[in-house]
Amino acid sequence: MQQFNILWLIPFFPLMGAFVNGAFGKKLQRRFGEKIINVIGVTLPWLSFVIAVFAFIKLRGLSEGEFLSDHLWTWVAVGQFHVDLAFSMDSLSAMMALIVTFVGSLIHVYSIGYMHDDESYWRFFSYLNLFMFSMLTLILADNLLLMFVGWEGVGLCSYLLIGFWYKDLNNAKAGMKAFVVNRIGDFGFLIGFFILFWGLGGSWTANGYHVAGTFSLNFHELPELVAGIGDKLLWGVPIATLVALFFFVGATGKSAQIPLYIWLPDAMAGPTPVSALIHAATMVTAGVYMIARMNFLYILSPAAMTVVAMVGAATALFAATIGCFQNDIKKVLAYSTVSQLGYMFIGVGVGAFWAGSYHLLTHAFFKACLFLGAGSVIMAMHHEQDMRKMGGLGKVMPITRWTYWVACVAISGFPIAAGFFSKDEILWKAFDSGVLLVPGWLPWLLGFVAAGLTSFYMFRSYFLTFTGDLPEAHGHEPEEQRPVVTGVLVMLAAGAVILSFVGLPKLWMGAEPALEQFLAPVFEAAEHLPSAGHGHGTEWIMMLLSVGIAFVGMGSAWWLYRGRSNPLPERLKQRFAGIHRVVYNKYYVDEAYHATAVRGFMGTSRLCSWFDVKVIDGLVNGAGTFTRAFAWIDGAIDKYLVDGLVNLIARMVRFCGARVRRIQTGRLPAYLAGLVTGAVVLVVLTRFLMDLYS
Amino acid sequence: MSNLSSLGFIVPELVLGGTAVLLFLLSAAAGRRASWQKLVFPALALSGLVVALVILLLFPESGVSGAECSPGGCRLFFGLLASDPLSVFFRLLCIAATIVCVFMSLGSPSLPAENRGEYHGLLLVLAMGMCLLAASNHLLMIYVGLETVSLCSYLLTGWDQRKARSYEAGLKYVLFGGVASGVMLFGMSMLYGLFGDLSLQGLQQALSSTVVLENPAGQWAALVAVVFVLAGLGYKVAAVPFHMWCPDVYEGAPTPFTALLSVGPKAAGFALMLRFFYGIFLAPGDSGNFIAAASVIPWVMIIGIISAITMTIGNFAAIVQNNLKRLLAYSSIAHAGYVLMGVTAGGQDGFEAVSIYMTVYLLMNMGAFAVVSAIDRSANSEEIRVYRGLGRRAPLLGIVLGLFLLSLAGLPPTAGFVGKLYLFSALIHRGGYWFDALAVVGIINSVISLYYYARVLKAMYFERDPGDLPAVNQKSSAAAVATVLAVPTLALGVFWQPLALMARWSASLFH
Amino acid sequence: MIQVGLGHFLVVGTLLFTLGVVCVITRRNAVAILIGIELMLNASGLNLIAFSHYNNKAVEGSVFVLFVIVLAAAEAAVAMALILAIKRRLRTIDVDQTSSLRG
Amino acid sequence: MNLSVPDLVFYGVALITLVSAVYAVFSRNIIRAVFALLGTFFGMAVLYGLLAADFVAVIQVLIYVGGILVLLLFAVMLTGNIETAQSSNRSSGLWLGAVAGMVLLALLLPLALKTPWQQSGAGEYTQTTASIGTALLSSALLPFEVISIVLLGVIIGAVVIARHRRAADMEAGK
Amino acid sequence: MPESTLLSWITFVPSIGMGIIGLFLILNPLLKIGKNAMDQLSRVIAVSCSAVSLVLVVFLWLNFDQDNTGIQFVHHLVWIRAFNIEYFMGIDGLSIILVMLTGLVSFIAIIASLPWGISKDDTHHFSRKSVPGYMALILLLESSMFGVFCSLDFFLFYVFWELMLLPMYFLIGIWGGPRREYAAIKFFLYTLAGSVLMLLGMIALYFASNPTTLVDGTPCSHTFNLIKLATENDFSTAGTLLGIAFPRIVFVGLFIGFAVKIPMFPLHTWLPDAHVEAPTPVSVILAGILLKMGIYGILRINFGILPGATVWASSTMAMFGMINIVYAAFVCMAQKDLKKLIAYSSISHMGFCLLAMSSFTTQGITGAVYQMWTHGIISPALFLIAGVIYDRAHHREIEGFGGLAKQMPEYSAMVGLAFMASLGLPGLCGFISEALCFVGAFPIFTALTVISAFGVIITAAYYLWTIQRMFFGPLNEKYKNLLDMNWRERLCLYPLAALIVFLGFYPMPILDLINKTLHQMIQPLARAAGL
Repeated sequence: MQQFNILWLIPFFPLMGAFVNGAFGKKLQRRFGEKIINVIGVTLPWLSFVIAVFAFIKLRGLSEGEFLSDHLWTWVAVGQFHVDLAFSMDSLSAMMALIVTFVGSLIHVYSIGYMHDDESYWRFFSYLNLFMFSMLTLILADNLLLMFVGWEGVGLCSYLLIGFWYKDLNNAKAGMKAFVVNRIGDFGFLIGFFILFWGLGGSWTANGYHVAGTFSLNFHELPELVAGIGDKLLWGVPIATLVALFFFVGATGKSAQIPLYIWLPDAMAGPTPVSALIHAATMVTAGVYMIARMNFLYILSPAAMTVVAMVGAATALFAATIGCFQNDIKKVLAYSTVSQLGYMFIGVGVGAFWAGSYHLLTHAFFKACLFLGAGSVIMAMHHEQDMRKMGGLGKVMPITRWTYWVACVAISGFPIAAGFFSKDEILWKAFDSGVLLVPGWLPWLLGFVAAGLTSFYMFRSYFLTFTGDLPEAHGHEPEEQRPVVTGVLVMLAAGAVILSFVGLPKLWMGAEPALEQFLAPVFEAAEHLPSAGHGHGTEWIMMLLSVGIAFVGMGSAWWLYRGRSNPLPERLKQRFAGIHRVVYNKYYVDEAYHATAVRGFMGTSRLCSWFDVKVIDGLVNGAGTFTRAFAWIDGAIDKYLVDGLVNLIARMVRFCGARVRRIQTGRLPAYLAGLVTGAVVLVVLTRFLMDLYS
Repeated sequence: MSNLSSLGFIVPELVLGGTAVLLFLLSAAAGRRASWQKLVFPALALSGLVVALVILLLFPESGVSGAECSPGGCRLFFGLLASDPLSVFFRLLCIAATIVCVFMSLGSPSLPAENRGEYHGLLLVLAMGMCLLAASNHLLMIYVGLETVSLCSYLLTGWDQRKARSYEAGLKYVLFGGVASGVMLFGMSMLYGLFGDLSLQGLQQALSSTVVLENPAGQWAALVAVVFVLAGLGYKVAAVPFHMWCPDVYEGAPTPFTALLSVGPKAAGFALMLRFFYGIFLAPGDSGNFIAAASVIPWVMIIGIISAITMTIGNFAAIVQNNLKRLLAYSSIAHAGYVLMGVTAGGQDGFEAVSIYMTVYLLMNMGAFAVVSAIDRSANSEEIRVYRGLGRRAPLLGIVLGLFLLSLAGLPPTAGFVGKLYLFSALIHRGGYWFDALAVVGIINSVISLYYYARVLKAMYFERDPGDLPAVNQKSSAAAVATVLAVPTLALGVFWQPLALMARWSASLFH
Repeated sequence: MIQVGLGHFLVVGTLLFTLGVVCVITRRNAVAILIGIELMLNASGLNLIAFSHYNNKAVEGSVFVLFVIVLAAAEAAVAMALILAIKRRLRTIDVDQTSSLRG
Repeated sequence: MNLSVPDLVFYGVALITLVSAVYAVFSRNIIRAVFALLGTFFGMAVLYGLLAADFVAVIQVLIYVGGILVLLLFAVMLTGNIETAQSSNRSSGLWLGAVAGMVLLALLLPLALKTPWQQSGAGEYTQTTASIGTALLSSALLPFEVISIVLLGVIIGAVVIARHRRAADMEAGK
Repeated sequence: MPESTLLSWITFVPSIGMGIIGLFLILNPLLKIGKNAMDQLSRVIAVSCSAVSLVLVVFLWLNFDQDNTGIQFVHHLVWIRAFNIEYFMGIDGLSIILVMLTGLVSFIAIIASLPWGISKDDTHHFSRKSVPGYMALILLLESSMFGVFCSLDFFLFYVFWELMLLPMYFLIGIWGGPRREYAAIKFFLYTLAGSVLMLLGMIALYFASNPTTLVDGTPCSHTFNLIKLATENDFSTAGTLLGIAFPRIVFVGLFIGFAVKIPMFPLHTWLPDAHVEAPTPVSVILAGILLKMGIYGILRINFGILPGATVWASSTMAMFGMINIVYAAFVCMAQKDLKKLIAYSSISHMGFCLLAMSSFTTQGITGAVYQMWTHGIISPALFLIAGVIYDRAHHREIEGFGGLAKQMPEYSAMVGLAFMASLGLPGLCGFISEALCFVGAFPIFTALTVISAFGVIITAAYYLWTIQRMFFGPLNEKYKNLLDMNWRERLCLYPLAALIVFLGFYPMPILDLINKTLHQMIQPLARAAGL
């Protein structure tokens, strides 16, 4: 472990930016205009990129398995529960940090153009910086709890940014949806966290929990501790599996996998740079990163790995099918993101952690590129997002067009761009894996089909947007965007191509890909996973197959949508109207959720509050119980059910009081009768009790 | 002890009686509307009371020292009276209560301006009667004492000539009292027949030796006799089911006298109750155990039941009252129930508890009635609605009444809480299922009671001043009395060590 | 030889007492109630005297009864005064109608 | 069975006492009730006599007949005419009274007969006046003195209340 | 134990202030001070007195030895010898943070009671209504709260505990909202019903305690001294009461007494009413401090004196804690009144304490205590926030607003921060305590903890939904000229906000204060529980 005392600056710079812009941005913007906001909001992320690069170089200089660490202070220390506020950087987090700082900073730059003339420009950059801070905390945290800070922080920021234009209530709702769904995931994360913590330091037996062992949450102590977690059980399930699955719940929430993916498409309500940064490049990959980070845990539990891989594969295919039928360009990209994330989960699920991470890396570039391209298109179309109303933009905005094309090529998996190598590595590893409880070809098949669909819908969007003739009825002609925008597009597109070289397969080069070597120390626990042992021949065939399916997809898109002239799609739509409607409406999943979860949830809450007012207060209200019975009959519940202890007194006691008072008639003979009978009754009663208790 | 040698112990009573006679003579001599009466008679009565009080305070030990005294105390007048710490303590209480009443009576419109001499004379006779009652140790003396107290009370209840309800109250009181004493007398006669003795000591010896109680009829007879006697005592302390005179009489009687009535005779009654039951049933010696007869005549159980019923009925009835005076009447019934808890618990703790509770009860209850009287003088009504906005209109009276009510409800740091603390402690220390259960009943009741006390607080502070209410004179004698009583009510709540010591001494009979 | 014994007198006393009680419970006229009270007192007195006589307690009972009688007289006087007063006020001594104090 | 004279006297007198008491209790007419009481009181006096309490017997006659009874009569006369007296004798609640009476009898009568009362032979018939006098000046001195004061106070108080007439009438007048 | 009168000063300085105000009121006929001058005067007195207390508290904090697990700053005299009652003030790590909290929150509450920024014509506003009485009562309240946390003699504790009812009753009843009388009496009756049970329990403990000596060495048959009750007595052998094992019945009695204050389901229904009707500063104190007394009492007395019974009852307590969390959270969803929502969220958050402390793990109990502290600074912020909007819009119907974020950005940001803190967002202090609570409770009550953790989702849902309904969407035209926060409100809110953030990242200053004491405290419990 190597001290590196400026590591904390990486998250700190954006935090400072967020604070300054957030606290004073409004006045600053009013005084000095957007320039000053840029100076703060855009420069600082670049600064942390610079630091990240330094750190990266320093890290390369270190020997195998070493990592950088920066301990700030003891955060929480209660008994065995000791957590430091400390950052550390190993190869995995270095990669992530570089992605986030670089792509993030680029998108900041892009935003200068995109958010131009927005009245709360300052707020946007403050949020964006805050997001950078949270994301970097998530990445650089050296323990689970601190990671969770970033984990929820990014959720908060995505909430804020999705609802950035809160005047439209739908945006706000989308933001809330995102946060709550994420919270469900976080719930899983927390539970996994608890089980892991106590599972390490002790064990549950028939007669309670017993401490035996050492507690830790530090990523660099966990591997060997977890390895020793052995066959401890909780609720009759191996702890490793339990933890792995709960963490995966968290991952599905954050990374939009089935069943929690529903928030991501709605999240497109946010400004496009946000979609690019948060909902494509970085935040949504946090789940993948977390599982990669916890690889030593997952390899202990084939069951968990199977679940991860299969959920990933299913999501990949499922989202891809939806993507084929969307007309909103951002929706297409959104579902493609979900689908691509599915690939990453296949990767980490089958134990190819480096491949998953590699796809994460490449995806960050080409998907950011796609989103930003879409963004520039949307700007050109004056915030029109429906592809059916586009077309022919290729002529007027060449840069956007070609960058978009490159990105499409990359994502569809043509051997010239990074996307191919990452995706193909994943598919091959899936096919070849021997750890799953299901045959490896199953996830492969799903992924394979999804790959075809991917290239189909990506090129569909490309053709619909850029080919054909310009539609009429525009205020003025759409034109190419400012260089801050196009420049960013170019850099990202370039990245999407260049990054191939860190992942050229062993099959070609004969040596492990550079990235794999770089990440090896992090994944050493996963090195010796069993494989199905297929030969190189098979691998070649697989590679060709996936190239082929990519061509099929692109070809069909070309055939159907090139120049927007082919009437076939419409006819097909008529022909298979039923299927189309179902898929177009995303299989009605949202509606299903609303009908079940949301409805039930609100119902419960209403029930509880009714219970609170009527029953608890009502029960205290002694007479209430009876009156309620009647009240139900004549349907005037509220008339009778007043809440409160006061009404207990007022009802029950006043009732008795009135009775007692009635005795006091004011008529003396009654009193005298009372006196005498009272005496006699006392005698008899006493005698009775005596016999009773003797 | 012979009559002559006994005289020394009852100097206070002699002073009271003498002053009373003097008052009667003077008022007979004085012209009916002579203006000087207004001051002279109260002054005279007051001096008599104060002298009596001082004598008691100066020579409290005169009860327990002296040649022919057992460690427990002295039997005076051939055993008619007992002079012991218990009697001394309660005689002090009774005289103090009367003093407060005399002060409250100054200028009270509910008392006719004339006949002040007779009024104060009767008050003094009443005081004397209460003292004797508290000390009486013999069925004859008990009867005479009770009648003395009752007769004076009947007259003073009917003293307010403005309101017919005063006469009505008096009439009800006299007839009810007559029946009650008749029943008690019958019970006494049966006791006499069963055990052939009239003095408590004689009864106790007879009870512990006699064979009468082995016969079922004898058991029944003894039970009936005890319950009938209890009827007389219960009527004095207004315990259910002998309480029904209480609300009407309290409401009808002139407020200053109601204040006295709600405290003095009660105190005497409780003293008598303690003396009667523990005098009869407590085995000789310091063992603190009861004699075998107590198992045949389960008076502890009887009183426990009465206590529970009394506090419950008192509170429930008080909830629905709209007249503060009547509300206080019912609350005083409830408080009788609380004190009966102490009687039930018995022993050192029980006696201490009763003594302490009656003391604080004197302060807070008479204080509350003093405020009622003060308001009555201006508003000429005791309805709760004339108390609306009192906190603003008469801050002093408002705060003082609030204090008394909270004390009656038993909230710290007021004297009332101390009283309750001792009562519950006595029960719990006594232990045993039924005693704990009784304590729980008491606890519940004290919560319920808060509700109606809080109603008054609400009227005073939360409700707006309707504006049509007459201004309150905060300088009336009653207001002064209330203010003065408020001080110890609070002080004793914060530091009651002296009171505790006195109470312990008063219970020393049962060391 | 006299056969009449303690029991006989007690029976008379008991009957008188009961009559008194019935009287005070049933009669509405204040004076009548007073009559009932007197009966009860007399019954008790008879008991006392009987007991002290058959228990050979010279005059104990007699003395007690003397006080009872005297106090009964005093009580009757007080009652009379109040009855007169209330009669003047309410024009009735029917205790059913003198019930303004209630509740 | 041979009844001695005292027995006959007892039974006779007891009968008179009870009958007149019953009449006093249940009579519709308050005046008659009061007069009936005369019989009871005299009967009581005789019974006292039979119990060797001659002094008490005399006092009974003096105070009850001469005092209380007269008071009662005055009261009845002063408090209006016979009608009100009659009308004020409704027997509503009689059933309650009956029940109470029955219960009370059922409770007390057996006791009166079955209970083993303390009996150490009847005392002999002597002049009690002297010994009562001694008692009143020795063992019963205190109550004796006390009730003297009480009586004083009570009489005065009663007079005062009775004297309220003027003020009362002034109010009642309007 | 070195003697020190510091605690007595802290406790009684406010009541001295009350005395001064009262003195002025009594002497006013002579002094002839005008109404406004009188109001100003009493405000000045109140602020300065509670400021003095606050300063003394800081001094206390600086001189507190956090490595000493014993009682510190002891002030120990014999009070009522006849009943073996002592005047025994002292603090340990458990009480000091609550004393600090009391000082801080009371001060803020008094600042929040100033009319500064309330328009002159708003004469019905509580800050203008019979001010001297208000200030006197709030000072009395502060005194009694300090007293509860400082007193180590059960009787003294009980007196302070009850003393607190009165000012609260009047503050709600006189200065409260439309249904104030109802709310006040409800609060009064519930709390009294609880505390009388406590009284019985106290007496029972007293008479079951062993003979010992008073502070001046005189022997006494029984004792109220909480420390001695805990250390020198074992009640597990004390026979039965009402047919139930002594420690258990006493535990239940005391527990119910405290549970009303927490408040624990189903004894909680007084809280929403009290909060809705109470004026803002009173809500602040009620939520910030009064609710803590329940937990404090259970920890100090039930846990300390009756470990056996505590273990016996632990799972039930945990169950109720879980119900509190989830149930109250659900109820929150359905609330329409902002203040009522916050009130229910308080109930939910106190559930964390209940759940966590009944696990007897170090983390659990520490979490519970730290949760008291965090909730003690978050909930005042929340209620202040509710007050801010109520002062402007004169209603709190969540549905009635909308789009306020545009109109009152600073306020919205503050609300956001407070809500996020309350829903346990990492990086804010709420998270630390909740995490500790869950971590501590988990190994013992796995299932319950999982269910409770589910409540966190609901919490997020209702807070976000509230934000959305109040602040997002188009601005409600009615409110297009609402003003943003004024300086009084900033003065109250910013310190709390700063604390919320600071303690989120650096909670150790507080944790260090309590760690040692609590670790000491749970030893007997852990032993009894066989952990």
